[in-house]
Amino acid sequence: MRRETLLNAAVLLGLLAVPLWAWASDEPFIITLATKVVILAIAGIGLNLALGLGGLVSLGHAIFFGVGGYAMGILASHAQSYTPLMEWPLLIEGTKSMPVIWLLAVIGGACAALVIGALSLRTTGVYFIMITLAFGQMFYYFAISWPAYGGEDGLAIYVRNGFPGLNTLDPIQYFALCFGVMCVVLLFVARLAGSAFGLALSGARQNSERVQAVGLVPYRLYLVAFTLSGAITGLSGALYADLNRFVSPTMFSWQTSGEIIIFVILGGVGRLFGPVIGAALFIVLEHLLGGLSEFWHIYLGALLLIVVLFARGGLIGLLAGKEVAHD
Amino acid sequence: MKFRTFAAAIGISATAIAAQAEGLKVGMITTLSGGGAGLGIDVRDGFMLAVKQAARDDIEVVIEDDQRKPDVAVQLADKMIQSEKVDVLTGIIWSNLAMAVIPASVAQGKFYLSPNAGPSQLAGKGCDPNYFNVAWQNDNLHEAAGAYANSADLTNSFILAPNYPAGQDALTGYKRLYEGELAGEIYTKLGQTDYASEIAQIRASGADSVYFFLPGGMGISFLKQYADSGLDIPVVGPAFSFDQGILQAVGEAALGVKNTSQWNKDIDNAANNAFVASFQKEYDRLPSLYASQGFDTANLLMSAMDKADVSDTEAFRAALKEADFESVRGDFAFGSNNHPVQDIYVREVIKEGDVFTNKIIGTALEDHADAYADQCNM
Amino acid sequence: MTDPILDVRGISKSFGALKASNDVSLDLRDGEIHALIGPNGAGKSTLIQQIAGGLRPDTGTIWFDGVNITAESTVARARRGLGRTFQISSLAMEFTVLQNVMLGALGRRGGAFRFLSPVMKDRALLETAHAALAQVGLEDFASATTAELSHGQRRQLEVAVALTLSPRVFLMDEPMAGLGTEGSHRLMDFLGTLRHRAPILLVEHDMDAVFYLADRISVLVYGQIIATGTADEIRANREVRTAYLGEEEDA
Amino acid sequence: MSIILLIEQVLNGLQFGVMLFLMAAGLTLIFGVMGLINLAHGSLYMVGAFAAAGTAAATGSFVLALAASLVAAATAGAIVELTVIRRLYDRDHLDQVLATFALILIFSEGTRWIFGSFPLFLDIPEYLSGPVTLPGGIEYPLYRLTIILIGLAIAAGLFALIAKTRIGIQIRAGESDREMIGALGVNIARLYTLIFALGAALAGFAGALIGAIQSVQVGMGEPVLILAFVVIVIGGIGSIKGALVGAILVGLTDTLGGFLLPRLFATFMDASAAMSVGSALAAMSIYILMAGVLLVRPTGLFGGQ
Repeated sequence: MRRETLLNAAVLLGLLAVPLWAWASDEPFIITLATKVVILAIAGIGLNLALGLGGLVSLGHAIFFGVGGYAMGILASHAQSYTPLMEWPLLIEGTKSMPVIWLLAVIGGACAALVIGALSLRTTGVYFIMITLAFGQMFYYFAISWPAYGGEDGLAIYVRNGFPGLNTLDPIQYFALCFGVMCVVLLFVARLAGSAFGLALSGARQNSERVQAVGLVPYRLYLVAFTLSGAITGLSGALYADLNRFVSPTMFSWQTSGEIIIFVILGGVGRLFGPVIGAALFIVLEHLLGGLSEFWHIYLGALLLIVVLFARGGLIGLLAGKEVAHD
Repeated sequence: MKFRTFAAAIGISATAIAAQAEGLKVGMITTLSGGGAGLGIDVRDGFMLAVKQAARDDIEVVIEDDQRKPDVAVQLADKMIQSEKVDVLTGIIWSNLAMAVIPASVAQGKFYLSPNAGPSQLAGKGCDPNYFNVAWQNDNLHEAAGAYANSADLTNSFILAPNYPAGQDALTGYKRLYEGELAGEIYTKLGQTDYASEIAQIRASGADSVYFFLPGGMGISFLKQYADSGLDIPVVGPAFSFDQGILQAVGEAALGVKNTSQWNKDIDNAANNAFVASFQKEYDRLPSLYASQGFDTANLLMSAMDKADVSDTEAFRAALKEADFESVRGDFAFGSNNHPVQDIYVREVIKEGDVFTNKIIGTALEDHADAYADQCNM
Repeated sequence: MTDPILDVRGISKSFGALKASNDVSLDLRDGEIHALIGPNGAGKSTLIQQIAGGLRPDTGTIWFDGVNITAESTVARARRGLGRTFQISSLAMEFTVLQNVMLGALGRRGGAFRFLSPVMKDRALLETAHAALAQVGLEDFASATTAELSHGQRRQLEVAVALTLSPRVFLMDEPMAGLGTEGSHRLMDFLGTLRHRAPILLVEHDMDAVFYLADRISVLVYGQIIATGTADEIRANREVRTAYLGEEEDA
Repeated sequence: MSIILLIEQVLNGLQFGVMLFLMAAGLTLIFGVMGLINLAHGSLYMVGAFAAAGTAAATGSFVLALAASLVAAATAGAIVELTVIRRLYDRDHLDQVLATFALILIFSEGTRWIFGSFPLFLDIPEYLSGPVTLPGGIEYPLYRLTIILIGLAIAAGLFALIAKTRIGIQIRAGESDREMIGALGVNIARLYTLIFALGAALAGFAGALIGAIQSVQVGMGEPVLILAFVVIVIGGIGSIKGALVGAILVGLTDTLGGFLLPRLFATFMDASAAMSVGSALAAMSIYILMAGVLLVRPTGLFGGQ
């Protein structure tokens, strides 16, 4: 077995073991933190599909995170107040069922990514980074000043939404649910990376001219990747909103986009488990450094700088060595 | 797992904490880093000053920084409740963070004492017996400004606030008691720093007064630019833009501006005189509105601890509701919805030596409660 | 005589005042190697780009197998069977050799929108890919990373990728560039046999290779074709000698 | 709505645009010559404002404060270039974005550590305060008028620098062909440090000028930074002319959008709703403008291919 595979297995086991230990020793907050790691990891896995595999540096992934969050917030708030979402042309009720919310979050994230991607992918390089940032700002300002769903105050949902057969209010059960979702997403992305689509997308990232010369259209590959990426990040947004039982426009902010990129980089770009390790590292740092000093952002910045300048493969790169081309 | 405890930092020895068995544990979630950290630091310092002065060994305070992010605040609340097992939560500065944290916390049977934010939802339909607001309902200072405008014969106000819920509430609050006409009403972009366009519109509107709610840096920018525009229409604002923490940054531009506040350092009572002196001695700066609110919150809490044990929820709640403590703002009582009934003053910005500060010039509203109490069923 | 498979008719392309292509016509027939030579800056790259689809001519038409493809994109031309190799190796460097060839096979199949089945276990694609590698003699390097290949091997790989597309025409932009003598000779032998699979339009600086391989040669100077003919005809052409070969010798 | 009010708003838009240009010019130069995206440019703006506020408090002189902002920002820029930025030139954009994002964190919290969490004071000098009356009876603040003039003068200076001087030739050469300037015998490393320091000085100067009418506080740079990026993307990255046109366009769109949109909506909606919808749309207007420009011209108005 390769070192990276071993490392990945160790990460998964660790991510399971910590909350189980916390559960046994009655430290529910540790479970909450672990759940946060898992959910942010899903967001990162979504971004990594576009960024790592497709080379699309999107500074607008907070959009899809927020769209997923608001899908949850809007549906659940209507269910909470027993008012229908829409009465005409057809009656749509709110819901507190996670599967339905997830479905809508995925569809919402995908649709937003499809439209934004279709427009943004006409540009490349810095322009692409900036246009995705601009779309993010549009969503952010819209969410702040749109009074129907709380504006800047956001929306609070008093009770976590339900999943058939589980008590989602119990931290360990909600953790297990999110962990399960993450595994499914990981499996999906792993299959995707090894598929015909994955090969073509990765080829397009490395050399778009080459891909065109064999008769494939990079734009379409990128667009599909961006859409799938948005769908996954949308799903994570819904989970995150349910973790906090709260959504707000900060989910749309450009800092959120920046943080999702940071997870991916800290862990290792293009590595399947990069975002998982990155998210775990970020949360641990936030709590360790946050405990050391009010000015912990300085240390975070310094660490990020060191990783970017000197450890280009991220943590996985350090631990598992250079990426091996896989057949 | 405990990441940090500030108890040690304020001089209570670790052994004292270990010794107390029946004590009370407070979780303070407030903004200590990033934008707006000044407010959280003041609340924390005011609160801890009261705790230190009381020198009691049955109170432990855990402080965490929410970075002004609602999702972080929610997670910290989870941590406080689940891991730290605190009895009382406090500290939140911003309304949007309060809305994210308070309903869920009181639903889990914890007490919440608000040292700053007072969103209208929690004063009305969303009120809760375990939620006490020690500062004000958000509309209060704006209502007072409206009342002041009436008494000062201002009849044509131009009003502006950022386009977000607290801003919309602010203008609604002003209009609630204000009886004159509106020369204009503008919602600006949240975080906007240039108000040239708005000032031009004020100039063109023929208003006889300006009321603005622009917290933090927005207010500083507005006031400096307004002063430079040559407009001499009187400006009125809530205390937030004229508080000790930011007044020095506004400088001359604020001089003479009227603002409404439920507290000022020159309120003459024993508690306040002692507070102002001891705060200056401890931290080497003048206390702010936020520091006074933090100080009152701690004293309210400790007054209830003297009467009841927190494990007896009913009794502790009743003890809190009595508000039997020496408030630095003088008379203080809770209304039916656990929000303050208090006097709100009009202050004027003056210069004392090199320092810009406020002095009280009148009372805008006496024993003022809030407009949402009727909607609260409890 | 059969109709030419690739037929460039009177194309012109200007950048501002510079006429990079000036009424250029040339064709390519089955079974031949047609070399395009010319001094630096004569407009060879511009011409190749117009044929491949990267640039659009201002006037004139390009015909492929009897169809006017002047307005078609690079991708569409590739699908028709225009197999291109690049002047500077244009491969996915992080991929293995096999993956690069698989990419070509994927293009040949048309459409990469299969999301879940592992592509590297697709028998049909693997067969095409391995066959192409075998033809260029790279089968032993299938699992090597592309970045590790030597210059000459990358050239071979370029050709292999082009082969997976079963092209009707090869468009080769300086395949000998950067190869040593031995590598050049090996590639020359290979190209000599390749012309029977599909004709080659060859842009090349290496005159030995050109005169050894080409059935016909066209000479491009200042955007214009000044002569087309067999190697002997070109050698004998006075205009070419003065305008091009002479210059080359001076330089 | 009177014509005078409209003219005043156009002046406001112009003043805002000119300020954005000072930020954007440095960004676009740095990108054009070195190919670097510098998110930390906003931090240099902040450094300039803090240096000016500190100097003004110590000496009471506004001119000295402005000089201090130039020196401090240029120094900070040069230090950052020498220690961090030069390792990023041959990296991809992603690395640049992250490393300079890290610099923002370090700069912001570092400044807060040194100066505290409360805003600092910096005011307009006596001789520039108050309004002047322009032809047509428009009362306009003298300071803002001064900013417009200073900004335009700097713009003219920059154009002259690039068109006429030796450094300008090197900069232009660097934009078209990085290897060529090496071949010309120019010390590239020194040229890069110089350009970076120049961009930093412009940003710091803008910070000081604006600090006098806004609040000098930690985090003041980021909103301006995002706007400056919008500007250079609209104008075409690398083009000084594009930066100027883009800056004026963004300044006018933002100011006039916030002013006119609510009025536009008020013609067919009730006043309060129009205010809220109009200002929401106004907040998004420049981003809509940018997306629109990029859709029509994917490399901006004056960007090369």
